[in-house]
Amino acid sequence: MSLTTTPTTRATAAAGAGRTGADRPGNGAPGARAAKVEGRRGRRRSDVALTAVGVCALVGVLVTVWLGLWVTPPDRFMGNLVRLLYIHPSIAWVMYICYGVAFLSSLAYLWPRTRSLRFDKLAGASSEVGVVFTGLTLVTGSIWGRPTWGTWWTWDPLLTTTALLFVLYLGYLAVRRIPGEPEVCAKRSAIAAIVAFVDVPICYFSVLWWKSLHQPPSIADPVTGKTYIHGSMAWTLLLSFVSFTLVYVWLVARRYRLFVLAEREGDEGLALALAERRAESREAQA
Amino acid sequence: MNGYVEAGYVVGLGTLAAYAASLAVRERAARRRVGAGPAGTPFVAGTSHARVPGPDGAAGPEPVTGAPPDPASGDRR
Amino acid sequence: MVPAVRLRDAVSLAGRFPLLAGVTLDVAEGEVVHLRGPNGAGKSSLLRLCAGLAAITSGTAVVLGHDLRADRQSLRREVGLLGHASFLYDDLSVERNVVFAVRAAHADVAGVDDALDRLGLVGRLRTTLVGSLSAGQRRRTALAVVVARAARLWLLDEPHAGLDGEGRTLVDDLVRDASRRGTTVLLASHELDRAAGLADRTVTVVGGRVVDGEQPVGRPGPGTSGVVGARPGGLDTADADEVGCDVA
Amino acid sequence: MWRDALLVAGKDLRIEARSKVALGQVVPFALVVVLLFGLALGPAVGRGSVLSQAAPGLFWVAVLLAAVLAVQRSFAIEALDGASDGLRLSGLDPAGIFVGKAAAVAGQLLALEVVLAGAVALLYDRHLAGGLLLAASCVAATAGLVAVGTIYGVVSSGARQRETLLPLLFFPMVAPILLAATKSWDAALAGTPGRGIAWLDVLAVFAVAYLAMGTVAFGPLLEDA
Repeated sequence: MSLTTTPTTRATAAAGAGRTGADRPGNGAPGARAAKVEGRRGRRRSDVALTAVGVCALVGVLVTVWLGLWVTPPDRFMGNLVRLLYIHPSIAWVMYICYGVAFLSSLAYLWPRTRSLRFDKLAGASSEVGVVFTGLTLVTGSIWGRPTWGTWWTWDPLLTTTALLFVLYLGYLAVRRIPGEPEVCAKRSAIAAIVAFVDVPICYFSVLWWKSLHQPPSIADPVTGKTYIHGSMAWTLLLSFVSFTLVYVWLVARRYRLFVLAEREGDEGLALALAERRAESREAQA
Repeated sequence: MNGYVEAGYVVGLGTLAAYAASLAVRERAARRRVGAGPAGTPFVAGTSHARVPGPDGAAGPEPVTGAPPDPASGDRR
Repeated sequence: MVPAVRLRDAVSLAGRFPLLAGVTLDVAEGEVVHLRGPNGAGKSSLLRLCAGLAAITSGTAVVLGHDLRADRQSLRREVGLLGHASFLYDDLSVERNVVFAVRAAHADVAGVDDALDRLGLVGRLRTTLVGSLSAGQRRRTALAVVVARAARLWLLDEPHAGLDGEGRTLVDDLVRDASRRGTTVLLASHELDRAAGLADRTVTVVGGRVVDGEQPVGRPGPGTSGVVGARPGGLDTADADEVGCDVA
Repeated sequence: MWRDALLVAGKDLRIEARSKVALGQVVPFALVVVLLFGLALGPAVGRGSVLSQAAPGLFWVAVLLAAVLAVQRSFAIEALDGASDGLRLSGLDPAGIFVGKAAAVAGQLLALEVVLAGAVALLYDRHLAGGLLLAASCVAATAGLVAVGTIYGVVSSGARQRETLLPLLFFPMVAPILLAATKSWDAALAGTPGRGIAWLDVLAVFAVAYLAMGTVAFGPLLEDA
């Protein structure tokens, strides 16, 4: 019935746990040095790649800002407010990537064949970045909504669901902080991520019905603004999507590295504690 | 323009910049802590999993009933 | 023959602290083993590992034929753990507590009465809420659970603690009876003389490892299969299996 | 699994019968909440007043608040005197534990809903029409609530700050339940039960999804706690 009672699942899980250490450089006793050197070189290469992504992201965002604020013309209907639409949809888009990645990597962690703490770290990094982007989606949307709709907030299905997403994933981040052994925490968080993710469509459709059953949607969806866009505006929007996606990649990679460092710190602590404990017993034996 | 647009850009990009900066700060602090540990402790005794060295740095676990996962064959994923 | 407990370099962690730092231990079926060692040596953790509660991080552990790396759950019905905490519900009566534990283990409820009698939990005490019991009575109730569950492996953590003179003798008798029926007993205790008198063998645990007495008496070295250690009045394991599930 | 579920539910309900925490604390708490809403939105009563209009929503908010307490209590039982290990040590099927604990909480919540519905009808002056739809949505909503509550109950039982973590996890998750149950009650009370059926479906889908998820996920979560 449950995952635990199926021996095969557990067996593979154990085997999986046995290999989780392998994603760190220098794991395993023999040839540790060689692996370490190789790992260091690998890290340098990934450092370069990361810096490149960072630079691209920064340049992309700056160009987007330049195009968005100064080059593109004001919109026929929205006037200057259209300029907010060069950042708001792309931030919302990144938010979806964040949660999508977090969900998929949680699944990958739970799937015995792909079980690896890498996926747990990826899920953690992606969801934390996701919470930041969700907050920004809400804030930028609200700032756009105030002059457009005349209100900071409306109980639009998309907005309501986004707000719920924000608190749902704050809860998920809290679950991630429950102390415990890495594998235990990873499994718990992965389950929590999936439980939360399933709630999102249910939320969305409930709120959609809630609205439609009561009043016809009186306000246009913020995204409909795109229909009127052409020329330089379209290019700016496209650039914005690309560069914010790069920002996402860069942020997640940095956050991921932070997880790796924390893990390494924990490992060093454990190695010390283990050595101390063994010294204790060796003394007693002697 | 009209204040709203500027506010949106400042809040949006400012928050991202602040978040990126906080990541950088945390990473530096974490590196310092890790570096402060025993110099370059390889994670041999690392969390364990694969092979915790025996009492005298010798033999790992000896196979008992049902072969334990062989650390050597553990794929480097 | 598969030994009741077979640990090889078993490491068990609590967060990032190694409770067990590589335990190697063999316990033959029907053996009574006394675990000794200073506070924080890992005796309780060793018992928790054998009960399938603590996870094993590296090494191997096979208890009652269950590989703990693969499955810790199915083992739990077959062991009785007397821990520092009593695992009892304060708002249930003594009898209800024992009945629940026995039902949960899919054991026969018929043994409950005898177990309660044996531990001196008679008359009004049976219907008393565990929350209003004294520490000693609570301990006795927890012991009654272990007895009534008809476990194949008893893991007793300081079983004498908090009991009166009569209770201590009772514990000794219970352990002897159980061992006569072929139950394997691991017993962590600071009462060295008392425990040594009960046990076939004393194992010393220090720093999360077994430093002395890994092998059953009369067995040469690790990995060698042999017969149950010589013990006065020891039953053949085949017999033990048949009798082992009944409570006097 | 069903046998174990029955055992666990019986144990939990027996403990409740002895300790009377739900009866003596959770139900009074929910009544206090209903009174507080009256103070905040009153004092006008009668048809068309804010209280009467909002009665379904206020009822379900009170139920949600009480549900968190009930779930917390359900896991506090297990944490007493190291008994959380006891649950694992017992050898019970985790799916059975999930169903049993959820059923016990559901039983208590349903009883609470009956009392609370009476209080709302009385204090907010709202006639309880469409009894069948009311009852059906109560059952479906409660099933969803306890499913999510029990999943997150065991998740947060591993945390030291479980009292604060559980509400944070629980309330956003059950937002659809609040919405659907309120709308369904709205429809029933307004005498148009036809509109409530769709909401009943939402409640049922939610309940089925999370009961299924809990049965599968409870084992791994319990092991890790």
